[in-house]
Amino acid sequence: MGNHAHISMLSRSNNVGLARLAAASFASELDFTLNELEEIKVAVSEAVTNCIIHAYPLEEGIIEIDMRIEGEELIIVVEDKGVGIEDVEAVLQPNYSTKEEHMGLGLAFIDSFMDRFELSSEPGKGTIVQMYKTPEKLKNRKEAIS
Amino acid sequence: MGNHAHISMLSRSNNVGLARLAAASFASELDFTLNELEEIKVAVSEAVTNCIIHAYPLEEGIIEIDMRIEGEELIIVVEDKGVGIEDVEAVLQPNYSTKEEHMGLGLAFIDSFMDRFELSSEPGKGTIVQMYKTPEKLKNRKEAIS
Amino acid sequence: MDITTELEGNILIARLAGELDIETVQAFREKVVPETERPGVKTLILNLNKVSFIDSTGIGAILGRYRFLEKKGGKVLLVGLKAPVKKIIKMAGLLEIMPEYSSEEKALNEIGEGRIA
Amino acid sequence: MDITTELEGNILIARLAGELDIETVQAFREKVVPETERPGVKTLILNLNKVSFIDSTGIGAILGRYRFLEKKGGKVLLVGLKAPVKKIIKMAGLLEIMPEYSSEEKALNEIGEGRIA
Ligand SMILES: Nc1ncnc2c1ncn2[C@@H]1O[C@H](COP(=O)(O)OP(=O)(O)O)[C@@H](O)[C@H]1O
Ligand SMILES: Nc1ncnc2c1ncn2[C@@H]1O[C@H](COP(=O)(O)OP(=O)(O)O)[C@@H](O)[C@H]1O
Repeated sequence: MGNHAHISMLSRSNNVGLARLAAASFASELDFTLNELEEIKVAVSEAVTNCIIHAYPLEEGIIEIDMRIEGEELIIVVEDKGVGIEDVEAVLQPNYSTKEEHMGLGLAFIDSFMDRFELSSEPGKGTIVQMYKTPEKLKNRKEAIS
Repeated sequence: MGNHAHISMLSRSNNVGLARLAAASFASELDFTLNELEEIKVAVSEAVTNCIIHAYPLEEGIIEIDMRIEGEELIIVVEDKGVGIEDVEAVLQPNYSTKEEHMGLGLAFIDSFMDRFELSSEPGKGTIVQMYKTPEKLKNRKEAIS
Repeated sequence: MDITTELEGNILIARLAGELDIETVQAFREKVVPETERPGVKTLILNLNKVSFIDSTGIGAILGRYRFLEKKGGKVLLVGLKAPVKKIIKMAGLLEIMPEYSSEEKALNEIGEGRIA
Repeated sequence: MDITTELEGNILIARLAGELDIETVQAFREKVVPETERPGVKTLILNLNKVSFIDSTGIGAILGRYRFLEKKGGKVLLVGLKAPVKKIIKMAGLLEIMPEYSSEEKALNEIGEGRIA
Protein backbone atom coordinates (compact mmCIF):
# COMPACT_ATOMS: atom_id res chain seq x y z
CA MET A 1 0.00 0.00 0.00
CA GLY A 2 1.28 3.46 -0.87
CA ASN A 3 2.11 6.11 1.66
CA HIS A 4 -0.55 8.56 2.84
CA ALA A 5 -0.52 11.77 4.85
CA HIS A 6 -3.15 14.42 5.34
CA ILE A 7 -2.89 17.99 6.61
CA SER A 8 -5.77 20.19 7.77
CA MET A 9 -4.87 23.75 8.56
CA LEU A 10 -6.24 27.24 8.90
CA SER A 11 -6.12 29.41 5.77
CA ARG A 12 -3.34 31.64 7.06
CA SER A 13 -0.46 33.02 5.06
CA ASN A 14 2.05 31.66 7.51
CA ASN A 15 0.87 28.08 6.94
CA VAL A 16 1.80 28.03 3.25
CA GLY A 17 5.43 27.24 4.03
CA LEU A 18 4.39 24.29 6.17
CA ALA A 19 2.26 22.85 3.36
CA ARG A 20 5.04 23.27 0.82
CA LEU A 21 7.72 21.71 3.03
CA ALA A 22 5.49 18.82 4.02
CA ALA A 23 4.65 18.12 0.38
CA ALA A 24 8.31 18.14 -0.68
CA SER A 25 9.24 15.90 2.24
CA PHE A 26 6.41 13.49 1.42
CA ALA A 27 7.27 13.48 -2.29
CA SER A 28 10.94 12.73 -1.62
CA GLU A 29 10.05 9.07 -1.11
CA LEU A 30 9.75 8.84 -4.89
CA ASP A 31 12.75 9.31 -7.15
CA PHE A 32 12.13 12.99 -7.90
CA THR A 33 15.07 15.27 -8.72
CA LEU A 34 15.65 18.37 -6.57
CA ASN A 35 14.34 20.33 -9.53
CA GLU A 36 11.09 18.34 -9.55
CA LEU A 37 10.72 18.74 -5.78
CA GLU A 38 10.97 22.51 -6.30
CA GLU A 39 8.23 22.28 -8.91
CA ILE A 40 6.01 20.40 -6.47
CA LYS A 41 6.66 23.10 -3.87
CA VAL A 42 5.55 25.81 -6.27
CA ALA A 43 2.40 23.92 -7.29
CA VAL A 44 1.36 23.32 -3.66
CA SER A 45 2.19 26.90 -2.76
CA GLU A 46 -0.09 28.16 -5.56
CA ALA A 47 -2.99 25.88 -4.69
CA VAL A 48 -2.84 26.77 -1.00
CA THR A 49 -2.37 30.48 -1.68
CA ASN A 50 -5.50 30.40 -3.87
CA CYS A 51 -7.47 28.98 -0.93
CA ILE A 52 -6.27 31.83 1.29
CA ILE A 53 -6.89 34.62 -1.21
CA HIS A 54 -9.84 33.42 -3.26
CA ALA A 55 -11.68 30.70 -1.34
CA TYR A 56 -11.71 32.43 2.04
CA PRO A 57 -11.36 36.14 1.21
CA LEU A 58 -13.15 37.43 4.30
CA GLU A 59 -12.75 34.93 7.07
CA GLU A 60 -10.43 32.05 7.84
CA GLY A 61 -11.42 28.58 6.78
CA ILE A 62 -9.91 25.12 6.72
CA ILE A 63 -7.61 23.91 3.95
CA GLU A 64 -7.29 20.14 3.49
CA ILE A 65 -4.17 18.77 1.82
CA ASP A 66 -4.22 15.08 1.01
CA MET A 67 -1.00 13.44 -0.13
CA ARG A 68 -0.72 9.93 -1.51
CA ILE A 69 1.72 7.77 -3.33
CA GLU A 70 0.10 5.27 -5.66
CA GLY A 71 2.64 3.10 -7.39
CA GLU A 72 5.20 5.62 -8.59
CA GLU A 73 2.77 8.51 -8.76
CA LEU A 74 2.43 11.38 -6.32
CA ILE A 75 -1.14 12.62 -5.88
CA ILE A 76 -1.77 15.83 -3.98
CA VAL A 77 -5.31 17.11 -3.46
CA VAL A 78 -5.90 20.59 -2.06
CA GLU A 79 -9.47 21.23 -0.99
CA ASP A 80 -11.34 24.14 0.54
CA LYS A 81 -14.95 24.78 1.60
CA GLY A 82 -14.80 28.36 0.43
CA VAL A 83 -16.64 30.53 -2.11
CA GLY A 84 -16.07 28.20 -5.07
CA ILE A 85 -15.67 29.12 -8.73
CA GLU A 86 -18.51 30.27 -10.99
CA ASP A 87 -16.84 29.54 -14.29
CA VAL A 88 -14.16 26.85 -14.08
CA GLU A 89 -13.41 27.03 -17.82
CA ALA A 90 -12.70 30.74 -17.57
CA VAL A 91 -10.28 30.58 -14.65
CA LEU A 92 -8.26 27.91 -16.46
CA GLN A 93 -7.30 30.46 -19.12
CA PRO A 94 -3.75 31.74 -18.61
CA ASN A 95 -3.50 35.23 -17.15
CA TYR A 96 -7.12 35.11 -16.07
CA SER A 97 -7.81 36.41 -12.60
CA THR A 98 -10.98 37.57 -10.90
CA LYS A 99 -8.89 39.89 -8.72
CA GLU A 100 -7.61 43.00 -10.41
CA GLU A 101 -4.16 43.11 -8.81
CA HIS A 102 -3.55 39.41 -9.49
CA MET A 103 -2.00 37.94 -12.59
CA GLY A 104 -3.62 34.58 -13.06
CA LEU A 105 -0.28 32.78 -12.95
CA GLY A 106 -1.08 30.34 -10.15
CA LEU A 107 -3.06 27.72 -12.07
CA ALA A 108 -0.69 28.12 -15.03
CA PHE A 109 2.25 27.20 -12.77
CA ILE A 110 0.37 24.19 -11.44
CA ASP A 111 -0.37 23.16 -15.01
CA SER A 112 3.29 23.50 -16.04
CA PHE A 113 4.84 21.84 -13.02
CA MET A 114 2.57 18.85 -12.48
CA ASP A 115 1.96 16.08 -15.02
CA ARG A 116 -1.73 16.85 -14.88
CA PHE A 117 -4.23 18.56 -12.64
CA GLU A 118 -7.99 18.70 -12.27
CA LEU A 119 -9.98 21.60 -10.93
CA SER A 120 -13.49 21.03 -9.68
CA SER A 121 -15.62 23.53 -7.87
CA GLU A 122 -19.14 24.38 -6.83
CA PRO A 123 -20.04 28.00 -6.07
CA GLY A 124 -20.75 28.43 -2.37
CA LYS A 125 -19.46 24.91 -1.60
CA GLY A 126 -15.75 24.97 -2.30
CA THR A 127 -12.98 23.92 -4.65
CA ILE A 128 -10.82 20.84 -5.18
CA VAL A 129 -7.48 20.85 -6.99
CA GLN A 130 -6.08 17.40 -7.77
CA MET A 131 -2.46 17.25 -8.89
CA TYR A 132 -0.48 14.28 -10.23
CA LYS A 133 3.23 13.83 -10.85
CA THR A 134 5.55 10.91 -11.63
CA PRO A 135 9.35 11.25 -11.52
CA GLU A 136 10.85 12.00 -14.95
CA LYS A 137 13.61 9.43 -14.34
CA LEU A 138 10.99 6.75 -14.09
CA LYS A 139 9.16 7.83 -17.21
CA ASN A 140 12.43 7.70 -19.14
CA ARG A 141 13.20 4.25 -17.74
CA LYS A 142 9.79 2.98 -18.79
CA GLU A 143 10.23 4.40 -22.28
CA ALA A 144 13.65 2.79 -22.55
CA ILE A 145 12.16 -0.59 -21.67
CA SER A 146 9.18 -0.39 -24.03
CA MET B 1 -7.63 32.88 17.66
CA GLY B 2 -4.36 31.00 17.60
CA ASN B 3 -3.09 29.08 14.64
CA HIS B 4 -3.99 25.41 14.19
CA ALA B 5 -2.80 22.62 11.93
CA HIS B 6 -3.29 18.88 12.07
CA ILE B 7 -1.45 16.05 10.37
CA SER B 8 -2.64 12.44 10.04
CA MET B 9 -0.16 10.06 8.55
CA LEU B 10 0.80 6.42 8.30
CA SER B 11 3.29 5.13 10.90
CA ARG B 12 6.16 4.84 8.44
CA SER B 13 9.77 5.71 9.11
CA ASN B 14 9.91 7.99 6.12
CA ASN B 15 7.13 10.20 7.50
CA VAL B 16 9.09 11.24 10.60
CA GLY B 17 10.97 13.94 8.69
CA LEU B 18 7.69 15.40 7.42
CA ALA B 19 6.32 15.64 10.96
CA ARG B 20 9.47 17.25 12.27
CA LEU B 21 9.71 19.80 9.46
CA ALA B 22 6.03 20.67 9.68
CA ALA B 23 6.29 21.18 13.44
CA ALA B 24 9.33 23.45 13.13
CA SER B 25 7.64 25.43 10.36
CA PHE B 26 4.46 25.77 12.41
CA ALA B 27 6.40 26.75 15.55
CA SER B 28 8.37 29.45 13.73
CA GLU B 29 5.36 31.77 14.00
CA LEU B 30 6.37 32.23 17.65
CA ASP B 31 9.62 33.92 18.61
CA PHE B 32 11.62 30.71 19.08
CA THR B 33 15.39 30.74 18.51
CA LEU B 34 16.88 28.35 15.94
CA ASN B 35 18.14 26.37 18.90
CA GLU B 36 14.63 26.04 20.33
CA LEU B 37 13.26 25.04 16.91
CA GLU B 38 15.86 22.26 16.84
CA GLU B 39 14.67 21.12 20.27
CA ILE B 40 11.08 21.02 19.02
CA LYS B 41 12.22 18.93 16.06
CA VAL B 42 13.88 16.40 18.34
CA ALA B 43 10.85 16.17 20.64
CA VAL B 44 8.45 15.60 17.72
CA SER B 45 10.85 13.12 16.16
CA GLU B 46 10.95 11.10 19.40
CA ALA B 47 7.19 11.11 19.91
CA VAL B 48 6.52 10.04 16.32
CA THR B 49 9.30 7.43 16.34
CA ASN B 50 7.76 5.92 19.48
CA CYS B 51 4.45 5.52 17.64
CA ILE B 52 6.22 3.71 14.81
CA ILE B 53 8.32 1.41 17.01
CA HIS B 54 6.19 0.87 20.10
CA ALA B 55 2.57 1.72 19.30
CA TYR B 56 2.37 -0.11 15.98
CA PRO B 57 5.11 -2.76 16.17
CA LEU B 58 3.48 -5.22 13.78
CA GLU B 59 1.31 -3.33 11.38
CA GLU B 60 1.00 0.24 10.19
CA GLY B 61 -1.40 2.55 11.95
CA ILE B 62 -2.33 6.21 11.89
CA ILE B 63 -0.40 8.86 13.80
CA GLU B 64 -2.22 12.11 14.56
CA ILE B 65 -0.20 15.26 15.18
CA ASP B 66 -2.13 18.26 16.40
CA MET B 67 -0.37 21.61 16.50
CA ARG B 68 -1.76 24.74 18.11
CA ILE B 69 -0.62 28.14 19.20
CA GLU B 70 -2.43 29.46 22.21
CA GLY B 71 -1.28 32.90 23.21
CA GLU B 72 2.49 32.56 23.10
CA GLU B 73 2.52 28.84 23.76
CA LEU B 74 3.09 26.05 21.27
CA ILE B 75 1.09 22.89 21.98
CA ILE B 76 1.87 19.73 20.05
CA VAL B 77 -0.12 16.56 20.67
CA VAL B 78 1.00 13.25 19.16
CA GLU B 79 -1.58 10.51 19.34
CA ASP B 80 -1.75 6.90 18.25
CA LYS B 81 -4.35 4.12 18.47
CA GLY B 82 -1.69 1.50 19.08
CA VAL B 83 -0.84 -0.99 21.80
CA GLY B 84 -0.76 1.54 24.64
CA ILE B 85 1.39 1.50 27.77
CA GLU B 86 0.80 -0.84 30.73
CA ASP B 87 2.76 1.16 33.29
CA VAL B 88 3.03 4.85 32.46
CA GLU B 89 5.02 5.62 35.64
CA ALA B 90 7.65 3.04 34.69
CA VAL B 91 8.25 4.25 31.14
CA LEU B 92 8.77 7.79 32.43
CA GLN B 93 11.93 6.65 34.26
CA PRO B 94 15.07 7.68 32.35
CA ASN B 95 16.81 4.86 30.48
CA TYR B 96 13.70 2.70 30.78
CA SER B 97 12.77 0.81 27.66
CA THR B 98 10.55 -2.17 27.06
CA LYS B 99 12.65 -3.05 24.01
CA GLU B 100 16.02 -4.56 24.74
CA GLU B 101 18.01 -2.82 22.03
CA HIS B 102 16.51 0.58 22.89
CA MET B 103 17.87 3.04 25.40
CA GLY B 104 14.87 4.83 26.83
CA LEU B 105 16.18 8.22 25.76
CA GLY B 106 13.16 9.35 23.75
CA LEU B 107 10.85 10.49 26.54
CA ALA B 108 13.86 11.95 28.41
CA PHE B 109 14.64 14.14 25.38
CA ILE B 110 11.01 15.25 25.17
CA ASP B 111 11.15 16.08 28.87
CA SER B 112 14.35 18.11 28.48
CA PHE B 113 13.42 19.97 25.34
CA MET B 114 9.83 20.94 26.00
CA ASP B 115 8.65 23.10 28.92
CA ARG B 116 6.39 20.29 30.02
CA PHE B 117 4.77 17.16 28.62
CA GLU B 118 2.02 14.79 29.59
CA LEU B 119 1.83 11.13 28.70
CA SER B 120 -1.50 9.34 28.88
CA SER B 121 -2.21 5.86 27.65
CA GLU B 122 -4.61 2.99 27.83
CA PRO B 123 -3.39 -0.52 27.00
CA GLY B 124 -4.96 -1.72 23.78
CA LYS B 125 -6.40 1.73 23.05
CA GLY B 126 -3.42 3.97 22.36
CA THR B 127 -1.21 6.73 23.67
CA ILE B 128 -1.29 10.54 23.77
CA VAL B 129 1.78 12.72 24.26
CA GLN B 130 1.02 16.39 24.89
CA MET B 131 3.96 18.79 24.66
CA TYR B 132 4.11 22.49 25.55
CA LYS B 133 6.74 25.12 24.88
CA THR B 134 6.95 28.92 25.13
CA PRO B 135 9.87 30.88 23.63
CA GLU B 136 12.62 31.63 26.19
CA LYS B 137 12.88 35.21 24.94
CA LEU B 138 9.32 35.77 25.97
CA LYS B 139 9.74 34.20 29.38
CA ASN B 140 12.72 36.49 30.00
CA ARG B 141 10.74 39.51 28.86
CA LYS B 142 7.89 38.63 31.20
CA GLU B 143 10.29 38.20 34.10
CA ALA B 144 11.92 41.53 33.32
CA ILE B 145 8.53 43.24 33.46
CA SER B 146 7.36 41.63 36.68
CA MET C 1 12.34 36.83 4.80
CA ASP C 2 15.22 39.16 5.60
CA ILE C 3 15.29 42.39 3.62
CA THR C 4 17.87 45.17 3.61
CA THR C 5 17.79 48.26 1.40
CA GLU C 6 20.44 50.79 0.42
CA LEU C 7 20.11 54.03 -1.52
CA GLU C 8 22.91 54.91 -3.95
CA GLY C 9 21.84 58.29 -5.28
CA ASN C 10 18.63 57.60 -7.17
CA ILE C 11 19.23 53.87 -7.26
CA LEU C 12 17.59 51.66 -4.67
CA ILE C 13 19.28 48.33 -3.93
CA ALA C 14 17.09 45.79 -2.12
CA ARG C 15 18.61 42.53 -0.91
CA LEU C 16 16.17 39.74 -0.12
CA ALA C 17 16.94 36.49 1.71
CA GLY C 18 14.61 33.55 2.26
CA GLU C 19 11.35 32.55 0.58
CA LEU C 20 9.19 35.12 -1.20
CA ASP C 21 5.57 34.00 -0.92
CA ILE C 22 2.22 35.19 0.40
CA GLU C 23 3.57 35.16 3.96
CA THR C 24 6.76 37.08 3.37
CA VAL C 25 5.48 39.44 0.67
CA GLN C 26 4.22 41.49 3.58
CA ALA C 27 7.83 42.32 4.51
CA PHE C 28 8.46 43.30 0.87
CA ARG C 29 5.50 45.66 1.00
CA GLU C 30 6.70 47.22 4.21
CA LYS C 31 10.40 47.51 3.48
CA VAL C 32 10.85 47.79 -0.28
CA VAL C 33 7.69 49.47 -1.57
CA PRO C 34 7.98 52.72 0.50
CA GLU C 35 11.64 53.07 -0.49
CA THR C 36 10.76 52.92 -4.19
CA GLU C 37 8.22 55.68 -3.54
CA ARG C 38 10.83 58.15 -2.34
CA PRO C 39 11.02 61.14 -4.67
CA GLY C 40 13.81 60.76 -7.20
CA VAL C 41 14.12 56.98 -6.99
CA LYS C 42 13.82 55.55 -10.51
CA THR C 43 15.89 52.38 -10.52
CA LEU C 44 15.49 49.30 -8.36
CA ILE C 45 18.24 46.69 -8.19
CA LEU C 46 16.70 43.58 -6.70
CA ASN C 47 19.33 41.21 -5.33
CA LEU C 48 17.69 37.77 -5.07
CA ASN C 49 20.95 35.92 -4.54
CA LYS C 50 19.72 34.55 -1.20
CA VAL C 51 16.14 33.87 -2.26
CA SER C 52 15.58 30.11 -2.37
CA PHE C 53 11.90 30.09 -3.32
CA ILE C 54 9.47 32.30 -5.18
CA ASP C 55 5.90 31.75 -6.35
CA SER C 56 3.30 33.80 -8.21
CA THR C 57 2.77 36.06 -5.20
CA GLY C 58 6.45 37.00 -5.27
CA ILE C 59 6.27 37.53 -9.04
CA GLY C 60 3.29 39.84 -8.48
CA ALA C 61 5.24 41.92 -5.97
CA ILE C 62 8.20 42.38 -8.32
CA LEU C 63 5.95 43.17 -11.25
CA GLY C 64 4.14 45.74 -9.11
CA ARG C 65 7.42 47.60 -8.54
CA TYR C 66 8.26 47.36 -12.24
CA ARG C 67 4.96 48.93 -13.24
CA PHE C 68 5.31 51.67 -10.66
CA LEU C 69 8.87 52.61 -11.63
CA GLU C 70 8.19 52.32 -15.35
CA LYS C 71 5.63 55.12 -15.04
CA LYS C 72 8.39 57.31 -13.60
CA GLY C 73 10.62 56.31 -16.53
CA GLY C 74 12.58 53.88 -14.34
CA LYS C 75 13.55 50.22 -14.35
CA VAL C 76 13.97 47.08 -12.28
CA LEU C 77 17.26 45.14 -12.55
CA LEU C 78 17.54 41.59 -11.23
CA VAL C 79 20.69 40.25 -9.62
CA GLY C 80 21.83 36.77 -8.59
CA LEU C 81 18.94 34.51 -9.63
CA LYS C 82 19.31 30.95 -8.36
CA ALA C 83 18.16 28.21 -10.77
CA PRO C 84 14.70 27.47 -9.26
CA VAL C 85 13.93 31.17 -8.80
CA LYS C 86 15.14 32.00 -12.29
CA LYS C 87 12.89 29.34 -13.78
CA ILE C 88 9.78 30.90 -12.23
CA ILE C 89 10.82 34.45 -13.10
CA LYS C 90 11.48 33.39 -16.68
CA MET C 91 8.21 31.50 -17.03
CA ALA C 92 6.36 34.56 -15.81
CA GLY C 93 7.98 36.58 -18.60
CA LEU C 94 9.87 38.90 -16.27
CA LEU C 95 13.22 38.38 -17.99
CA GLU C 96 11.73 39.95 -21.12
CA ILE C 97 11.26 43.25 -19.32
CA MET C 98 13.95 43.19 -16.61
CA PRO C 99 17.65 42.66 -17.34
CA GLU C 100 19.51 40.16 -15.18
CA TYR C 101 23.06 40.46 -13.82
CA SER C 102 25.32 38.15 -11.91
CA SER C 103 26.35 40.84 -9.39
CA GLU C 104 25.26 44.22 -8.05
CA GLU C 105 28.49 45.71 -9.40
CA LYS C 106 27.66 44.62 -12.93
CA ALA C 107 24.16 46.03 -12.64
CA LEU C 108 25.52 49.33 -11.26
CA ASN C 109 28.09 49.49 -14.08
CA GLU C 110 25.40 49.13 -16.71
CA ILE C 111 23.45 51.98 -15.18
CA GLY C 112 26.60 54.08 -14.80
CA GLU C 113 27.44 53.62 -18.46
CA GLY C 114 24.00 54.91 -19.28
CA ARG C 115 22.86 51.80 -21.11
CA ILE C 116 19.93 51.74 -18.71
CA ALA C 117 18.43 54.76 -17.02
CA MET D 1 21.39 10.27 4.35
CA ASP D 2 24.56 10.05 2.28
CA ILE D 3 27.23 7.76 3.69
CA THR D 4 30.74 7.08 2.45
CA THR D 5 33.30 4.84 4.14
CA GLU D 6 37.07 4.51 3.82
CA LEU D 7 39.46 1.98 5.34
CA GLU D 8 42.86 3.24 6.49
CA GLY D 9 44.55 0.08 7.70
CA ASN D 10 42.50 -1.04 10.67
CA ILE D 11 40.76 2.30 10.99
CA LEU D 12 37.34 2.77 9.43
CA ILE D 13 36.34 6.31 8.56
CA ALA D 14 32.60 6.82 7.98
CA ARG D 15 31.33 10.17 6.70
CA LEU D 16 27.64 10.84 7.17
CA ALA D 17 25.62 13.66 5.60
CA GLY D 18 21.98 14.55 6.28
CA GLU D 19 19.64 13.64 9.11
CA LEU D 20 20.23 10.53 11.21
CA ASP D 21 16.84 9.25 12.38
CA ILE D 22 14.65 6.15 12.21
CA GLU D 23 14.34 6.54 8.43
CA THR D 24 18.00 6.96 7.61
CA VAL D 25 19.44 4.66 10.28
CA GLN D 26 18.71 1.92 7.78
CA ALA D 27 21.48 3.28 5.55
CA PHE D 28 23.82 3.33 8.56
CA ARG D 29 23.03 -0.33 9.21
CA GLU D 30 23.66 -1.25 5.60
CA LYS D 31 26.79 0.80 4.94
CA VAL D 32 28.62 1.30 8.24
CA VAL D 33 27.78 -1.75 10.34
CA PRO D 34 29.18 -4.42 7.93
CA GLU D 35 32.39 -2.40 7.51
CA THR D 36 32.99 -2.36 11.27
CA GLU D 37 32.54 -6.13 11.23
CA ARG D 38 35.48 -6.71 8.88
CA PRO D 39 38.21 -8.68 10.60
CA GLY D 40 40.88 -6.40 12.03
CA VAL D 41 38.80 -3.23 12.18
CA LYS D 42 38.97 -1.85 15.71
CA THR D 43 38.62 1.90 15.38
CA LEU D 44 35.74 3.85 13.88
CA ILE D 45 36.13 7.53 13.08
CA LEU D 46 32.64 8.91 12.62
CA ASN D 47 32.65 12.19 10.71
CA LEU D 48 29.33 13.93 11.47
CA ASN D 49 30.39 17.27 10.03
CA LYS D 50 27.52 17.22 7.54
CA VAL D 51 24.89 15.79 9.87
CA SER D 52 22.29 18.45 10.63
CA PHE D 53 19.96 16.39 12.83
CA ILE D 54 20.17 13.43 15.14
CA ASP D 55 17.68 11.91 17.57
CA SER D 56 17.69 8.96 19.98
CA THR D 57 17.57 6.47 17.10
CA GLY D 58 20.81 7.90 15.74
CA ILE D 59 22.34 7.83 19.23
CA GLY D 60 21.36 4.17 19.49
CA ALA D 61 23.10 3.35 16.22
CA ILE D 62 26.34 5.04 17.28
CA LEU D 63 26.24 3.42 20.72
CA GLY D 64 25.70 0.05 19.06
CA ARG D 65 28.96 0.43 17.13
CA TYR D 66 30.75 1.59 20.30
CA ARG D 67 29.65 -1.51 22.21
CA PHE D 68 30.61 -3.79 19.35
CA LEU D 69 34.08 -2.31 18.87
CA GLU D 70 34.74 -2.01 22.61
CA LYS D 71 34.42 -5.80 22.88
CA LYS D 72 37.18 -6.07 20.28
CA GLY D 73 39.25 -3.62 22.34
CA GLY D 74 38.46 -0.80 19.92
CA LYS D 75 37.01 2.69 20.03
CA VAL D 76 34.73 5.20 18.32
CA LEU D 77 36.05 8.71 17.66
CA LEU D 78 33.67 11.54 16.76
CA VAL D 79 34.58 14.30 14.31
CA GLY D 80 32.98 17.63 13.40
CA LEU D 81 29.92 17.82 15.62
CA LYS D 82 27.62 20.73 14.75
CA ALA D 83 26.05 22.51 17.73
CA PRO D 84 22.55 20.88 17.65
CA VAL D 85 24.02 17.42 17.05
CA LYS D 86 26.64 17.90 19.76
CA LYS D 87 23.96 18.86 22.27
CA ILE D 88 22.08 15.59 21.74
CA ILE D 89 25.24 13.50 21.75
CA LYS D 90 26.37 15.17 24.96
CA MET D 91 23.01 14.77 26.68
CA ALA D 92 23.06 11.09 25.83
CA GLY D 93 26.42 10.78 27.61
CA LEU D 94 28.32 9.77 24.48
CA LEU D 95 31.05 12.38 24.96
CA GLU D 96 32.03 10.64 28.19
CA ILE D 97 32.99 7.50 26.29
CA MET D 98 33.94 8.79 22.83
CA PRO D 99 36.56 11.51 22.26
CA GLU D 100 35.66 14.34 19.90
CA TYR D 101 37.92 16.03 17.35
CA SER D 102 37.53 18.99 15.05
CA SER D 103 38.95 17.15 12.02
CA GLU D 104 39.69 13.65 10.75
CA GLU D 105 43.39 14.54 10.70
CA LYS D 106 43.40 15.32 14.39
CA ALA D 107 41.58 12.10 15.18
CA LEU D 108 44.04 10.11 13.03
CA ASN D 109 47.00 11.85 14.71
CA GLU D 110 45.78 10.86 18.15
CA ILE D 111 45.50 7.26 17.06
CA GLY D 112 48.89 7.42 15.36
CA GLU D 113 50.51 8.71 18.51
CA GLY D 114 49.09 5.77 20.32
CA ARG D 115 47.08 7.74 22.83
CA ILE D 116 44.08 5.79 21.65
CA ALA D 117 44.18 2.31 20.24
N1 LIG E 1 -9.50 27.76 -4.29
C1 LIG E 1 -10.15 28.67 -5.05
N2 LIG E 1 -11.35 29.17 -4.65
C2 LIG E 1 -11.99 30.08 -5.39
N3 LIG E 1 -11.51 30.58 -6.55
C3 LIG E 1 -10.34 30.13 -7.00
C4 LIG E 1 -9.58 29.16 -6.28
N4 LIG E 1 -8.46 28.91 -6.98
C5 LIG E 1 -8.50 29.68 -8.07
N5 LIG E 1 -9.63 30.42 -8.11
C6 LIG E 1 -10.05 31.34 -9.18
O1 LIG E 1 -9.21 31.13 -10.31
C7 LIG E 1 -8.63 32.35 -10.73
C8 LIG E 1 -7.28 32.08 -11.33
O2 LIG E 1 -6.40 31.56 -10.33
P1 LIG E 1 -4.82 31.68 -10.53
O3 LIG E 1 -4.46 31.15 -11.87
O4 LIG E 1 -4.16 31.05 -9.36
O5 LIG E 1 -4.51 33.25 -10.55
P2 LIG E 1 -4.66 34.37 -9.42
O6 LIG E 1 -4.57 33.71 -8.09
O7 LIG E 1 -3.51 35.29 -9.72
O8 LIG E 1 -5.97 35.04 -9.64
C9 LIG E 1 -8.62 33.21 -9.50
O9 LIG E 1 -8.58 34.58 -9.82
C10 LIG E 1 -9.90 32.81 -8.81
O10 LIG E 1 -11.00 33.49 -9.36
N1 LIG F 1 3.45 5.69 21.63
C1 LIG F 1 3.80 4.66 22.45
N2 LIG F 1 3.08 3.52 22.46
C2 LIG F 1 3.43 2.49 23.27
N3 LIG F 1 4.48 2.52 24.12
C3 LIG F 1 5.23 3.64 24.16
C4 LIG F 1 4.94 4.75 23.34
N4 LIG F 1 5.85 5.72 23.61
C5 LIG F 1 6.67 5.22 24.54
N5 LIG F 1 6.31 3.97 24.89
C6 LIG F 1 6.93 3.10 25.92
O1 LIG F 1 7.81 3.90 26.69
C7 LIG F 1 9.11 3.32 26.73
C8 LIG F 1 10.14 4.43 26.83
O2 LIG F 1 10.12 5.24 25.66
P1 LIG F 1 11.40 6.09 25.26
O3 LIG F 1 11.82 6.90 26.44
O4 LIG F 1 11.07 6.86 24.04
O5 LIG F 1 12.55 5.03 24.99
P2 LIG F 1 12.72 3.91 23.85
O6 LIG F 1 11.92 4.33 22.66
O7 LIG F 1 14.17 3.90 23.59
O8 LIG F 1 12.23 2.62 24.45
C9 LIG F 1 9.20 2.50 25.46
O9 LIG F 1 10.14 1.47 25.58
C10 LIG F 1 7.76 1.97 25.33
O10 LIG F 1 7.57 0.85 26.15
